[in-house]
Amino acid sequence: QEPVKIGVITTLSGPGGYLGKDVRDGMQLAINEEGGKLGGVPVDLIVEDDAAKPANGRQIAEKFMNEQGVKLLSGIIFSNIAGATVPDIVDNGALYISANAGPSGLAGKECNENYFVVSWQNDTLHEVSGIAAKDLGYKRAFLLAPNYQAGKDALEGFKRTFNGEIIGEIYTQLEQTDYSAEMAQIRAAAPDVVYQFHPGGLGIAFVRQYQQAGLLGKFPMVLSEANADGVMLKALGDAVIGQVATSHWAEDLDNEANKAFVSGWKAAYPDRPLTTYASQGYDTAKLIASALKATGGVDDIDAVRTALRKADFVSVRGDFAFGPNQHPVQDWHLLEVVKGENGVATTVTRKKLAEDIGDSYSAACKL
Amino acid sequence: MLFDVSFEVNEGELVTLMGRNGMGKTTTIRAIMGLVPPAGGRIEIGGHETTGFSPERVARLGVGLVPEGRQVFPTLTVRENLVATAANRSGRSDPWTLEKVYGLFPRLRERTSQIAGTLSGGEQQMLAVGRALMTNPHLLILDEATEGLAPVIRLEIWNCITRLRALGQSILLIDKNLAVLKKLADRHYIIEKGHVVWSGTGTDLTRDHDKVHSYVGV
Amino acid sequence: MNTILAIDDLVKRFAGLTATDHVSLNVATGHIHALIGPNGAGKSTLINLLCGELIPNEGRITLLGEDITACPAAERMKRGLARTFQITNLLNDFTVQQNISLAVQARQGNNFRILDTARGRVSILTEVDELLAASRLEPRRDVVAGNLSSGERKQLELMMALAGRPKLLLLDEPMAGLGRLESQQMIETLRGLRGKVSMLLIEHDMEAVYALADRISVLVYGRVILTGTADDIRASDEVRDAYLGLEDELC
Amino acid sequence: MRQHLIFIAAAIVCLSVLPLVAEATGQLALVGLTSRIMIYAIAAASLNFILGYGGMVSFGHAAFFGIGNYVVGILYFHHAEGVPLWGFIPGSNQLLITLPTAVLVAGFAALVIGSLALRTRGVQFIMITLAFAQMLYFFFVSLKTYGGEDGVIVRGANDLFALSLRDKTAMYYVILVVMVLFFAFLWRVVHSSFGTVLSGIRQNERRMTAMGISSYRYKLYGFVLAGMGAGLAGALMAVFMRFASPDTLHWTKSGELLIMVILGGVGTFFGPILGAAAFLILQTYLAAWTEHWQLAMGLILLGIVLGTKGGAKGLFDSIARKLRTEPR
Amino acid sequence: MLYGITLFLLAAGLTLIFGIMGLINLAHGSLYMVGAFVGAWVASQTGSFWLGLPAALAGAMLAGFAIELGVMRRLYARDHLDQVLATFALILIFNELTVLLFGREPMFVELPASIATPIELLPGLVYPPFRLLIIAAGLGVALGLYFLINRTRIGMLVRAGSTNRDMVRALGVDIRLLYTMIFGLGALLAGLAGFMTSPVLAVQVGMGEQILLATFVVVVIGGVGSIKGAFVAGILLGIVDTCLRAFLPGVLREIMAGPEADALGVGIASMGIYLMMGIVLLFRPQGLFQAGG
Ligand SMILES: Nc1ncnc2c1ncn2[C@@H]1O[C@H](COP(=O)(O)OP(=O)(O)OP(=O)(O)O)[C@@H](O)[C@H]1O
Ligand SMILES: Nc1ncnc2c1ncn2[C@@H]1O[C@H](COP(=O)(O)OP(=O)(O)OP(=O)(O)O)[C@@H](O)[C@H]1O
Ligand SMILES: CC(C)C[C@H](N)C(=O)O
Ligand SMILES: [Mg+2]
Ligand SMILES: [Mg+2]
Repeated sequence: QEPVKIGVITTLSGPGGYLGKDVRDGMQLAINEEGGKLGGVPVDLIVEDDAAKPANGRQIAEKFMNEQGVKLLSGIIFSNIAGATVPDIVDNGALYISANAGPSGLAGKECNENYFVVSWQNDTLHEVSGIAAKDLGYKRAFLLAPNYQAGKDALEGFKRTFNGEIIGEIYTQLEQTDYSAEMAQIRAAAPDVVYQFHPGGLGIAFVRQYQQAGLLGKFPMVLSEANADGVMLKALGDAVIGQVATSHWAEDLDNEANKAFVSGWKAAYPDRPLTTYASQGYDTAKLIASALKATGGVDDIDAVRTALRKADFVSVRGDFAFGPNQHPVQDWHLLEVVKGENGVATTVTRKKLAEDIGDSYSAACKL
Repeated sequence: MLFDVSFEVNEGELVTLMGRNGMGKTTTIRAIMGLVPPAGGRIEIGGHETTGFSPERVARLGVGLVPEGRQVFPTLTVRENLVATAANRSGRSDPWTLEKVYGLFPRLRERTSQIAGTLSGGEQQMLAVGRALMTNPHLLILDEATEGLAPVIRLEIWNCITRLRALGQSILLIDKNLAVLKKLADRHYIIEKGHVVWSGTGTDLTRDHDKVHSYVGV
Repeated sequence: MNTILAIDDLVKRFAGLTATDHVSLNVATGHIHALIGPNGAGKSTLINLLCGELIPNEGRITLLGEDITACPAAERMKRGLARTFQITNLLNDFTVQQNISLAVQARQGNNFRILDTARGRVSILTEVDELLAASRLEPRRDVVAGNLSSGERKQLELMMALAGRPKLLLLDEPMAGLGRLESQQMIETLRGLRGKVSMLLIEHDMEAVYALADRISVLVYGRVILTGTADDIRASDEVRDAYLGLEDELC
Repeated sequence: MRQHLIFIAAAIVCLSVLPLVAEATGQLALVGLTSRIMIYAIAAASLNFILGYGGMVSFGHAAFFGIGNYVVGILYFHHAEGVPLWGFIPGSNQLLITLPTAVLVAGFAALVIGSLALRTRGVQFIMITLAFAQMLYFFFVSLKTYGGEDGVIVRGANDLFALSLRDKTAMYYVILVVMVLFFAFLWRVVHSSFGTVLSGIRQNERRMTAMGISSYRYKLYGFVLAGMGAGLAGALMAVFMRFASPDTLHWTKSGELLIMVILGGVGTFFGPILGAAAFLILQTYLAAWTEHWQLAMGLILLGIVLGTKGGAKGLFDSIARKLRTEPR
Repeated sequence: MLYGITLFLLAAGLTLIFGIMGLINLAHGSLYMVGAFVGAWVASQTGSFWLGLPAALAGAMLAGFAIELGVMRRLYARDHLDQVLATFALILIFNELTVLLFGREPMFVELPASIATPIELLPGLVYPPFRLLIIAAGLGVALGLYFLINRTRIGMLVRAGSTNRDMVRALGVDIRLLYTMIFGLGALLAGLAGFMTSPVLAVQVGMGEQILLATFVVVVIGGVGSIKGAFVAGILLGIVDTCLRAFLPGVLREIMAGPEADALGVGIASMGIYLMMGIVLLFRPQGLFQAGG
C-alpha cells in the first residue's frame, strides 16, 4: 500500500525551533512504535520548516497539497501562522489537525469541519491559569505576553477567569530579548502575581531576567505550560523551583499511555528533556492512527473526518474528547516545579484544576 | 601591456624612465613592486630574485615608492601618514625622521593634524614623498613625484634628490622635466609601447637629441 | 573690455585656516587668466567656490553680470561654467565615447525622459563624433575610461568640459601628469580655444602659463598678492621668493 | 540584439506553456513556484534599477513591496467588510483597481522616503532606508484593524473583471503578462536619456554635477520609479498569496531582495530574474530535501560568490564562455 | 544598561570590521552566537562559568579567523555587495552548524553565586556584581580600542588599509596578516558580548540576527568607524529603547483606550531606535561622532 502522506508544517529554525522539532519527533515516535505505520496504515511524514513566518506556512501548505497531494496536514507551532495557513488548507478540502496552535480566530465563528485541534485552544490554558491565580488568593495581577495572536489570546483568557484587578498589561515584541523595561514596570507596579506567556527562548530570557532583577522572590509568578516545558526547566534550573504552572499534560501523569510515551521518548532521545509539544505531537499521531485504522486510508476524506471526530484513541493526558468545534474537552492540572533527582528542575502534578472542560468559543461555532 | 622591458639600477645610481603618456612606465613600476604580476621575465633586487614577491616583501627589501597620483591615505592625518609605515630599511645611521621630513616640507608641519584627504594636491604630493622617505629605502622610486608642485618646491625636491644621491641612495625616477633629469641622472631609459627603445647616459641623450625628441618631445 | 567673471572679497575658512582670504579678481571675456601660487595657497579652493562645491563664508561671485553666489552647483554649469578636476574625475565604467556623449546630453537637456532612447539622440552622436575626430583620443574612443593612462584621462577631462560649451572654463592643472609632448599638445589645444572660451587656468607648469596667459594672478596664503602680465610676474621679487624660486639654485 | 530578442521570445513562449506542461507531468507546484519567481523578479529588478543602475543601495526596498501588499489587503478588507476606509474610500477586489492603486501609493511613499533618505549617501543611505522600512513595518504591525502581526487574509482573492484569480493558472498568466510588460518598460527606462544619466550618477556624482546635472532630483525620480515597481510586485504577491502580511516589509525581506539582485548580478538587466529564480528554486527544493537546508543553501551561495564574479549571471557567462572556447 | 553594553561590545567589534576595515560582515551576529554557544557549552560541561569565558573568546576568535581566511580575504578587491551575499551565506551556515552541533534547544549558563547575588553599593542601591563586571568590561574595551585605533600604528595601518590596501602593502606592511588579526579581534569582542549575555538571555540559534540590526544602527548613529561614537550610541540606544518601552504605553494610556494605547505604544517603542537613527542621520549625516574628527 502506498504510504499516506502527512504534511508537517512546523517551525524548525530560530528561537522557536525546538518546539517544532519536538512536535515532529513526538509524531515520529508514535509512527516508529508501529513500525512506520499508524493504525496499520503505512505513513510518511513530510516535514518542512516555516521559519516562523506566516507567508512560508501558506506556501508550504500549497506545495504539500498541490504538488504532493497531501490531504492530512499538521505541525504548525505558532498561531499567527495557523491563522494565515489553515483557512487555505480547509478551503482546499484537506484536513488540518493541530498539534499545537489553537488560535481563537479559528475556534468560534470561523471553525471548520476540516480543522481539528488536539492540543488546546489558546485561551483555555490561560483561563485555567486565571483560575489557579484566583485560587491562590492573588488579587492584583500584572500580565505580559508577546504581541501576536497567541499572546492576545493568552491575556484575554487569563482575564476571563481571574476576576481580580489587572494592574498592568504589556505586549512585548516577538523578537525581543531584553526585558529590563518590563522589569522596571513590574517593580513599580508591585503586583500580587505576575502572569506571563512567553513560549520558547523568549520565556527563558524573560524568567532569567526576572530572577536577575531580583523580582523572583518578591512577586510570585503563575506559569503556564508554555513557560514550564522540559527544555525551559532545564535551561532555567533553580530559578523556577517552587513556582506553580498549569498544564493539560505532565510527565508524571499516572496513566498507561503516558508511561509508555515517556519511556519510549527516553529510550529514543535519552538526552532530550520531554516537553508538552512532544506529547501533543504524539497524541496527534495517535488520533490520526485511530482514524486511519477505521478508514484504512485517506481516499475518503469524509470518512476520515467522521472517524477523527470520535477521538477513539488513548491520550497521554487521560480523558480526551472533541467539543462541538473540534477542539479538545479535557482536564487541567496544577503543577509545581521542584528539584528532581540529580538536581534537575522538574514538575510534579499537585491537583486537578478543571475537569473535562472545553473552550470559550465552542458555542459560537456552528458545525 | 608591457612587452619587453629590461633595465637595471646599480647601487647608488640615479636612473630615469622616460616615455610618452600611456607607454607603460607606471606599469613597469607596479610590476617591480609586485602590484601587478609580470607576464614573464625576471626581477632582481639587491641580488635576490623577487619575481612573484608580494608587494610587502619587495618593500621590505628596501624599495620605497612614491606612486603616481599621490595615493596618500585620505582618512589619516598628515602625521599618521608619515609614521604609520615608517621604518629604517637601509639601516642608516641618520635615518629620515618626522622632523627631517617637516624640515624638507615646512608646509606639512603646518598641516600636521589635518586629514590628508583634504590637503591640496601639492601638499598631498609632498606627503607622498615624505612617506616614502620615512621608510628609508635602499631604492627610492619616484613616479612623477613633482607633478602638481610649485616650482619652488620642485627645486627643493631636486635638491633633495641630489643630496640623497650624494649619500649613495639608489633612485629610479620618472619625470617629464627633461632639462633637470639630464643634469641629475646617471642613465636614462626610454619606454615606448611597452618596449625599451633607447637607453644611455646624459651625454648620449644630448647626442641622440633627435631620436629622443621623437620619443618624448622637447 | 568685458568682465565675464567677477569675484568680490571672497572668503572661505576651514577649521583653523583661511584658505580664501578676501580674494577679488576679474576675468575678462575671451581672456586666459592664469592663477598661480604655492601649494596650498587656495587655488583649487577658489575653483570649488566658483563651481559651487564649496560655499563661501563671505563675498560675491558674479558670472556674466549675474550674482551666482547662492546658486547650486549644477545650475552654475547651465549658466556657462565648466571645469576640469586636478585629480581626474571620470565615469570610469563608460567608454571615452560614452563619457563625452553624456556630457553633451547633460547640456542638451530633456534628461527626465524615460521612454526615449539615449542612443537614438542623433544630435548627440554627431556632436560627439565631431569632438572626437578633432581630438587625439579618437583611436581610444571605445576604451573604458577606467583603463586610460593618466595623460589620456586629462585629455578626456578637458573634452568633457568642452562638451558643455562653456563660456568660462575653469582648469585645475590641466598639464599635471601630461608628458612633454602631450603638454605641448594641450597648450596648442587651449590656445586654439582662446577667444572662444574664457578661461581661468591654474597651473604650476610656468612654461604653459607664460605661453597661454593673458593675465596672471598670484595667490599666496589665500590672498592675491599680484595681478599682471607675464613680465610683471617675472619681475616681482615677492613672487620669486614665494613661488618660482631661483632656477639656478639647483646644485 | 537580434539574438537577445529571439532568446526573450523563446523564454516567453516557454513560460506561456509552462502551466500546460506542469499539468501534463503532474508538477503542479511548478506553476506556483514560477509565479513567485516572476513576482520577486519584478521586485528585485526594481531594486536593481536603483542599485545597479543608480548606485543607490537601498536596504529598505521591502517597504514598497509591503505597501503594495497591504494596499491590496486593505482594499480587500474594506471590500469584504463593506465599510469604506476612513468612511469614504470604498474597498475593492478588482485587480484593475487594486494594482494601480498599490503602484501609486507605493510611489508616493517612495517620494516621501526618498526625498529624505537621498539627503544621505553610502552607508548612511543604506541605513536610513532600512530605518524607514522598519518604521513602516512596526507601523503595520501595530494596526490592529488589519491583523497586526498576523496580517490580512485576502480570502476571496481578487477578480479581473469576472475572472476570479483564485485560480492559480489564471493568476499565473496575469503575473506573466504583468512581468513581461514591466520588463519591457524597464528596458526602455534603462536605455532612455534618464537611464543614462542615472548610470552616470552611479559612477561619479561629482562629475555629473560638474556637467550641470543636479543628481538629487534624478535619484529621487529613479527611487520613485523603483518604489512603484516594488509596489506592483507586492500587490501581485498579495493577490497571489491571498494574504498581506507584515513579513513583506520586514528587513529580512529587503535583505532577500538584495540577495536576489546580487545573486543575479548587480546592474545586469535580466540578472534579477536569474537571481530570484536561483534563490527561490534553491530554497524550495533544498527545504523539501533536508531539514538542514540552510546549510546547503549557505554553502551554495558561498560557492557562487567565491567562485564567480558577478553572481549567477557571471556563473552562466563563465560557463558559456567555457563551452564556447572548448576545443571541438 | 546591559543591553546598551552588549550593543556597544558588538558595535565595537563591528566598528573594527565594518567601520574601520570597511568590510560588510552580516555574520557578525553569528560570531556573537558562536561565543555564546561555545561559552555556554564549556561552562555547562565543566561546571565553571570562568572556564566558559576564555572558551567563548577563543571560539569566536577562531571562527573569525576562519571567516577572514576562508571568505573575506578573497573579497577585498570585490564589490561590497559580494560581501553582503557571502556573509549572508555564512549566517545560514553558522546557524545550521550550530543546530547540528548543539541542537535546537536553548542553552543556559548558571552565574556563579559570587557575582550573581546583588550587593548593596550605597544604602538603598543594590546591584548584582555581574552587571558591574559587565560595565567595567565595556569601559575597558572602549578605552582599549580607542587607544588601539587612534594612538597606535596598528590602528593607523588598519585605517589606511581600508582605503588603499595596495599602497599599504607597497610600503612594506603585511596587511593581510594584520587584517586577519583585527578581524579576529572584532570576532572576539562579539564572542565576549555573546558570552556575557548568556546568563541573561536564551542562548539559541538565531540570537545573532535579532541583535545584528541594532548593532548596525549603533555603529551608524555613533558615526561609522568611531569607537567613542559606538560607545555613546550603544548606551544611548539601550536607554532610549528601554525607556520607550517602559513608559510610552503608560503615557499613551493617559490619552487613549488601553488596548489601542498598548498596540501603538509597542509599535512606536519598537520604532524607537530607527526613528532615532533617521533623525540623527538627517541632521548629522555622518553620525554623532565623525571618525578621526
Ligand atoms: N588596468 C588596466 N587595464 C587595461 N589597460 C591598462 C590598465 N592600466 C593601464 N592600462 C594601459 O596600459 C598602458 C600603460 O599605462 P601606464 O600607466 O603604465 O603608462 P605611463 O607610461 O605610466 O603613462 P603616464 O605618463 O600617462 O602615466 C596605457 O595604455 C593604459 O591605458
Ligand atoms: N576640507 C578642508 N579642511 C581643512 N583644510 C582644507 C580643506 N580643504 C582644503 N584645505 C586646505 O586649504 C588650503 C588650500 O587648499 P587648495 O586645495 O585650494 O590649494 P591649492 O592652491 O589648490 O594647492 P595645490 O597647488 O597644491 O593644488 C590647503 O592648505 C589645504 O590643506
Ligand atoms: C508555543 C506555543 C505555546 C504557541 C502558541 N500555542 C501559539 O499558538 O502561538
Ligand atoms: Mg604613469
Ligand atoms: Mg590645487
